[in-house]
Amino acid sequence: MLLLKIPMSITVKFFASLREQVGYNETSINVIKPLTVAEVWAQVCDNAPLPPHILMAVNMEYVTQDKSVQENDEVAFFPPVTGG
Amino acid sequence: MLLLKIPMSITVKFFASLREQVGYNETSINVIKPLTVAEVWAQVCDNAPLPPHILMAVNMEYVTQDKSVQENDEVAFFPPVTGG
Amino acid sequence: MKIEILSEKLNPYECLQVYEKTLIAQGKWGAVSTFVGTMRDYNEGDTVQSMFLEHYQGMTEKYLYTISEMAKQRWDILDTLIIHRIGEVQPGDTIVLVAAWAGHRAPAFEACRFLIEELKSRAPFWKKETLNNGVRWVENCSSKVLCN
Amino acid sequence: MKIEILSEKLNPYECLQVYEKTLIAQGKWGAVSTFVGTMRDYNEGDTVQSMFLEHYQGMTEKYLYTISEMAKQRWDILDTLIIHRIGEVQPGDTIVLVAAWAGHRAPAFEACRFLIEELKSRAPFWKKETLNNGVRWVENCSSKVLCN
Repeated sequence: MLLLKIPMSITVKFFASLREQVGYNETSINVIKPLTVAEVWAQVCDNAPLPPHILMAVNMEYVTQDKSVQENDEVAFFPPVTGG
Repeated sequence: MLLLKIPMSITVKFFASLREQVGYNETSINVIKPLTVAEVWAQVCDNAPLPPHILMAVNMEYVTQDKSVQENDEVAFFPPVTGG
Repeated sequence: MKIEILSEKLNPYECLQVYEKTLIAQGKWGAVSTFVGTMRDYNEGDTVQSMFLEHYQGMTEKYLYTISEMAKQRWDILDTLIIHRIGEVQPGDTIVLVAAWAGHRAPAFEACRFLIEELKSRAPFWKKETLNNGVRWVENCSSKVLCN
Repeated sequence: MKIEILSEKLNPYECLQVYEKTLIAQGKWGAVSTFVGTMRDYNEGDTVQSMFLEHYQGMTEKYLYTISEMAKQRWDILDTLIIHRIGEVQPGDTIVLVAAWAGHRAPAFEACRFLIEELKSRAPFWKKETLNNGVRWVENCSSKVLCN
């Protein structure tokens, strides 16, 4: 039996020094199977390793790199925060 | 040989509920020998015992009841403080 | 460093604005911790209509200077401010304002907390409350606990 | 409870005055602990001319609401306020204001300290400093210590 795979759209955001390193603040990717946050990073950043202190969020909640990402999710990567 | 005893003047102050109980806020006593703070209390208050939680100061510094009082000292008695 | 005993209404936020302008260390502090104590309209289960604040003039100022100096010696702070009301106060009125300026937040918080704790436990102020059915002197719970 | 992200100059003491007037619990609180974070003109030994504050719109507000709710659950407090600057700031400018209102001083102090510690460690804001000879992103010392 043939499975028709409908691609899922995922938004990926970068902030602060990471945004400057990546060169843009937002992109969108289409994937045909669920990915973890680490796999989203790898796909967007040409398989570069995850920077050591990087923080990750899915739909504006902190997550770890093994969190799985769903259709229409917003994934964000950013350096340690320095507010206040 | 006869010693001429010159009386020392001591100011005694009361505050808050203690002032109301004693009935006045300030008095002056003359004594011919050095007294402790407890003895000042006894002399001014007709030998009544020191109330249990009373605070004492000499020249605006906290002291204990065995502190000795000198000429022109200001002795104060007051209840536990309730500022702030 | 400033210590003030005030017999008029105290607006803590105006006092802070005015005092900050006089600080010479503009741009040097990164953290200010402040505490404002306000008169509640209730105490120990009773409605309080108003309150009278008595103090020991001279000793109060001396004691507040002493604890301000202690705070400056103990923590890396730039300045402190203490203002305390005396006389008749109404519910909602500010009773006390304490502030500590520092380069960083930890010494600011700790010095501010130290000042209000020392003020509450030892500065010679006394509160007399007017209730619906009479007056009473406020008692210091902690002194009861410590001494009984 | 109020959370605000502000791109204009922030006067913390005016904000406190205005906000206190809106509190329904007039006469009910006895204690307010506030913290004001201000931009210093130096950092890590260098003179700082100005600073740019970036944030993650949406996530920042969500996170600040979460910690405000946590504070209300953990301490006996009446209300909280957090205002944080974004955009271009100059030395002496207020970066953050945090306040907690309570019946008594201990929960007010503890909730205020909790809010600023949580904000500093997890709220998605980033500072970029303009020095005399270039720009640099501020690094979080505690994350270096924790992660290295």
